Amino acid sequence: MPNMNFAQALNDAHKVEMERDANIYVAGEDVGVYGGIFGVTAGLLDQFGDKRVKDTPITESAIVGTAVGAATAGLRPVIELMFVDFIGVALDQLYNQAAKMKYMFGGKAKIPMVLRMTCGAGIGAAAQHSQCLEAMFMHLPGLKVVMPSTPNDAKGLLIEAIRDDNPVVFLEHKMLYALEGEVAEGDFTIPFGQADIKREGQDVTIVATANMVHTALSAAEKLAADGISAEVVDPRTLYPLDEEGIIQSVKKTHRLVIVHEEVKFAGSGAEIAAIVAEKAFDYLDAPILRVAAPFCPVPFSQPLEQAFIPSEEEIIDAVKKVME
Amino acid sequence: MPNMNFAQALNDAHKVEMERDANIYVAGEDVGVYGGIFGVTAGLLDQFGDKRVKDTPITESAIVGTAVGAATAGLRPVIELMFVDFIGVALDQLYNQAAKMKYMFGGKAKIPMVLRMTCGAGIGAAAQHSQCLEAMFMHLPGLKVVMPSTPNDAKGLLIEAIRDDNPVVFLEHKMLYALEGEVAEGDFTIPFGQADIKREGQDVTIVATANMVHTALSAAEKLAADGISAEVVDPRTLYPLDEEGIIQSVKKTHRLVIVHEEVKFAGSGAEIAAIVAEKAFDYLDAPILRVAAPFCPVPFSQPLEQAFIPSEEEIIDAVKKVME
Amino acid sequence: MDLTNEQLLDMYVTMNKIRTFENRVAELFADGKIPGFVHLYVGEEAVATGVCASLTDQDYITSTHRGHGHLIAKGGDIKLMMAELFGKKTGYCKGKGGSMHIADLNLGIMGANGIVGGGPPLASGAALACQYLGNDGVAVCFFGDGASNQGTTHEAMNLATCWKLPVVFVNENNMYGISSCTLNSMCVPNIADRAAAYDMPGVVVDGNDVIAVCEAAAEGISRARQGKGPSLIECKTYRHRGHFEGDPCAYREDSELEEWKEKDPIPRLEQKLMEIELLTDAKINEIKSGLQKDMADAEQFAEESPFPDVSELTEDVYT
Amino acid sequence: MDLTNEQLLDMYVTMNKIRTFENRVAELFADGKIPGFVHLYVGEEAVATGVCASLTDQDYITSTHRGHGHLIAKGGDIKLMMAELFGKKTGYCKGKGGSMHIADLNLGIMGANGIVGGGPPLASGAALACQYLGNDGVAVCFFGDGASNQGTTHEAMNLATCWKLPVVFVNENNMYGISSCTLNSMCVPNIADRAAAYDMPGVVVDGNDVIAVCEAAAEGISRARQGKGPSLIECKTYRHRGHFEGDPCAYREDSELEEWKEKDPIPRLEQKLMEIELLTDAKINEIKSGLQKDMADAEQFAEESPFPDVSELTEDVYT
Ligand SMILES: Cc1ncc(C[n+]2csc(CCOP(=O)(O)OP(=O)(O)O)c2C)c(N)n1
Ligand SMILES: Cc1ncc(C[n+]2csc(CCOP(=O)(O)OP(=O)(O)O)c2C)c(N)n1
Ligand SMILES: [Mg+2]
Ligand SMILES: [Mg+2]
Repeated sequence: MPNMNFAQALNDAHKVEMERDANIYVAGEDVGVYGGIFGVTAGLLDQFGDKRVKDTPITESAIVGTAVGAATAGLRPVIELMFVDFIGVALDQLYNQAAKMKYMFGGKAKIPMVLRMTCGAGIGAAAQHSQCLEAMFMHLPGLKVVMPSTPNDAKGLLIEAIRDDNPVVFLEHKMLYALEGEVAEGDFTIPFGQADIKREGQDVTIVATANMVHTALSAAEKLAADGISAEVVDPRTLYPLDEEGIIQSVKKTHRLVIVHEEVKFAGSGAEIAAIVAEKAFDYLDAPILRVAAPFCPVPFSQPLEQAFIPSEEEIIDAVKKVME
Repeated sequence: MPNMNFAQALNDAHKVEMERDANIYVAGEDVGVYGGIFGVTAGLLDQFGDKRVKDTPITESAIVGTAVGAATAGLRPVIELMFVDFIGVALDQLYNQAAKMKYMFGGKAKIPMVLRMTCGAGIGAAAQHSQCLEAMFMHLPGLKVVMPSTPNDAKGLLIEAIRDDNPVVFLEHKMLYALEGEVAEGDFTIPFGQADIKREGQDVTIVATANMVHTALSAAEKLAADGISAEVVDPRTLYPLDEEGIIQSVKKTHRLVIVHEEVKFAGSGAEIAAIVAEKAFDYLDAPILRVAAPFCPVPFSQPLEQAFIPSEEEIIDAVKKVME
Repeated sequence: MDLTNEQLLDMYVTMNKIRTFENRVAELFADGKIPGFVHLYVGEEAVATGVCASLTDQDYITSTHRGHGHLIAKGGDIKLMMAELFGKKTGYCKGKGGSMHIADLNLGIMGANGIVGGGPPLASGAALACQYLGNDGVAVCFFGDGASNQGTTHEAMNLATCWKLPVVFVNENNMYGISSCTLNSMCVPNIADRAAAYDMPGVVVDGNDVIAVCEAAAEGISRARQGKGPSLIECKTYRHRGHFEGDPCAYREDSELEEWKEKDPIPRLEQKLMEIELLTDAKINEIKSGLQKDMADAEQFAEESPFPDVSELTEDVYT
Repeated sequence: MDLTNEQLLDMYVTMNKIRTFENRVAELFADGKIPGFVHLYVGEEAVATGVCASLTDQDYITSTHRGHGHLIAKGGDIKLMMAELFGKKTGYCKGKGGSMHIADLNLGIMGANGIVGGGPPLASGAALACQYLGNDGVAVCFFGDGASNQGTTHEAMNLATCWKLPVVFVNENNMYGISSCTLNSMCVPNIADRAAAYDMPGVVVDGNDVIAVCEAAAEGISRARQGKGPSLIECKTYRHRGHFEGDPCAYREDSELEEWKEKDPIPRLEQKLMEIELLTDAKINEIKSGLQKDMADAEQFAEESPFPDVSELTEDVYT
């Protein structure tokens, strides 16, 4: 398997799919000549031309809404919205139109579209360019929500997303773009709703998403040195969520720590905690802890931003607490 | 205390505050001549004139954004956005501007504004006019989120909201507008972050919001007949959330059922469950159950809509399950 | 533009069909048979009828909350519509959508829409699909005077010109967005004047003159079909009924309504067709009683159809 | 409009101050002293300078992601700005905002903004407050060519005309929104042409001629102050640097940049002021070395200031 970084893996997924299906088009601000602000769509314009790779004006409601209309009328749009933070100017077209049309129309519509957005803190981009908002999307019936953590997952899940006949929100943590890893060649998919056990363990389950998977993995290394065996579970898709996979792990370890970069309050981890508190309550030997961002916007200043992002130490502390 | 309905109580709150403070203005679609689609702003235009009661074009981003700008520059806008479902066309001005400005500016801004919106199913208004979206607002640092269940709470909380120097999202369940009740006269406030025990009980805590408070109360009546004593706790504000109040109740009853009309998955109840699963874990004698809407848009057809809304029976079933 | 006798008669029948449907819906709403929000098209029939006369089933429309007229003009089946308004399983959306969400993708009807300004981006998207697939289709976006102030409308129009999309934006200027009069919600006399902001043609037509609407629309549609890009047609019209059923209409004068009733598009066409002897009293009676019968059938179908089963609640969310 | 010698010199100094600041920021960014996204105003100095010349501290501005020039022209303190760019506790926002979120409400600076099109509704709101409070203030909204396609801009302009708000919309048309050229993102030659969609005056000025900008802005601002409502001024200009620092600018020709450098607003004013003997080589040197010194002070202040303490992370979210 070739080695590539997360951005290249996503780029590869676009190419594989666009070569396969002529009805896929890519659109967004600066996806063409610029190749995407983070380089994900680099080279697509040259390879596929401007009919299929469309630079847009700065007009997110129209970009998303046009994709919804085009998808309903037979195309398969793959849209880059740049920063997830910008969803506020385009949310209606996503949640009241794309997500609900099929249902409102009694099942008669098919809206195959992917909305790619970058999320997360770490580059000093401040409050309006650093959010994680996955909980918001999870709560909206009609959407699927994908959040990969490795180059290989990114590629397999993006191809799956493009082939899905429902609107898919695809969240790419910006600190992952440069992450290298082995990536399966050519055409392959990873099914939605299958959590991946990124590390096996016996004593505690750590459910982590996106960039936090890696922080959790290094915390798990350190914990191993202290004799604590942590299992790191990456849901990969937040809707559909692999409830069964998470519950199985908790039934084995009897302890749960949830880690995400989103603000803790009403974040994605709340749902995971609530599911486990309902369905695996009798297996739990300790309170469920969440390690997540504090309740504030993302600060600019580097020491503050670093303090905002959940750390290895916080995960280790939480695990030790549930092990008491 | 005079008797009035929920809409009248809100109307009264507007009047009390507008008489007190000349810098309060009311704006929104059809708030003036029409008096608000649900009658909440009736009579305000006549009493206060069109400088202070402003009908707007259909242009929600500008309505909200103008309020943010005006609040920052010294006014106290009270905005009616009609249906909470419309937030999708105006979210950016709420969450990236109003909610974050104070923080981004290092504490130097004050944005005293109230954004009133109606929510909830029950009148056949279908998928784009019936949502409950409180979890979305809870997750956004910088906002306060209010959700009253009685006329008196509505009035006291709205006055508190108008006097608050932060942006407040004020959610009014449309099935409550006609609900009658005693309402304190004149000027009074209910502090944010204080849950109200709407019914005392010993065996199980039911945390419920908005319209569901009443469904929970009638379920509690029926349960009493079966010898089960349910305590019904109404958080009234979802941010700040009275964690302590909820935890105290659970420490007494050892059982928790959460009820809301929002979709269950990643809804407001998930956060409440997660808090209790962390902070009152050792007091819990049973899994935490949530009674909430299923994972679909709100359907139009009356039998489906009624099935969508959590019912007394579902609450009774959940309580009986945790009592087993 | 020379309209054939058949086309003229078709338009007459369509307008009457819409009127009959809407009047009956008003009664059924008052009787409590139809729940929710119902926004009627009475008085505005010439717009949908005149525009859709130049569309085929390959073409798309996006509609609004006030959608019944658009649906009927585009060929929608009143039985399925009525069943949907009743919330029945046999309705267009299996009862899940109701008045504000009826769609028929086989007829290119991309749905009524409960969000003001929700349609324009969708119409541009449908037009993009037509352009991309090279199938000669066009999209028509119906939107209100109120909707023209929404940001989405601006964005969709700008994108449509940038990409030269085959879309026609048809503004139904009935002077009000609920209680908000255009005199207070915009400072330009004509919404068509806004076309210049995108360098697309913008024309104003008498929206109560179905022939004028038809001619203007035919030009915009043929322009779009020829790959010449979008255009904007503003149809000045008026709604006879309240914003929704139950609206007391305190915000407008009775005299204004009376003036507009004088300009009712249906008698206007009727008179014209009687003058050229395409219509006679007998023919009119025949048409109207035919429509009454169809309406009764639709109502009976709706009435007798079952409600959806509660087990269907969570179906149709995903494919 | 007769500008006094003092005013002309002030504008010359302000433009140089912005240029000096931006050039130094570019270096500091390259050196890794300033993190995040940094969008520089080099080449566009005449716009902010010419506009703000007619504003007082009572007046408001809303800025953009490319905000340093607006802040400096409106009287912002470069020490506090530089400290903010460094993420220091002594910065304008205690380090919490960074380049894209600097504000100084005492000077009426309602903040840079990371959201394209975020500012126009805020500016209308500030103008509403001025109108409501009857305090004679006005608001100026700076926005880019790219932002003019955003729905929020359309909505804010429409509302501003409906309510006759004292606001001036100043478009900085630098021909690009990141890589997207106006030739592809809109079909009208001038953004000012869009003013007609709201029935407000719209004018085009040479954005690299600070005197022309100043005259046009003074007219719009005085119009607003007199209660005559909003207007739109389009300033044609160009950014010399990339969209943000680090942008390779592959989307534009070097020759285009060279052409625009010929029209650099600073030498243009300089030459004019030398012709009328307001400036001499000696005076220019004095001004520039003064600015260099101020800049060095600002940098030193930023450099020596402490970072915020981690305990401050969750402060300032609520009052
Ligand atoms: C985004 C949004 N804002 C507000 C509403 C409430 N609303 C429904 S219809 C309507 C008036 C629409 O006016 P117009 O576009 O002129 O259409 P008309 O009703 O006159 O046909 C309003 C404000 C809505 N449905 N969606
Ligand atoms: C809503 C939103 N969309 C996209 C972006 C990303 N973005 C930042 S600046 C920019 C270009 C803005 O162009 P213009 O308005 O012309 O201003 P300029 O950069 O030329 O000064 C874009 C697309 C953003 N910050 N916000
Ligand atoms: Mg209208
Ligand atoms: Mg630009």
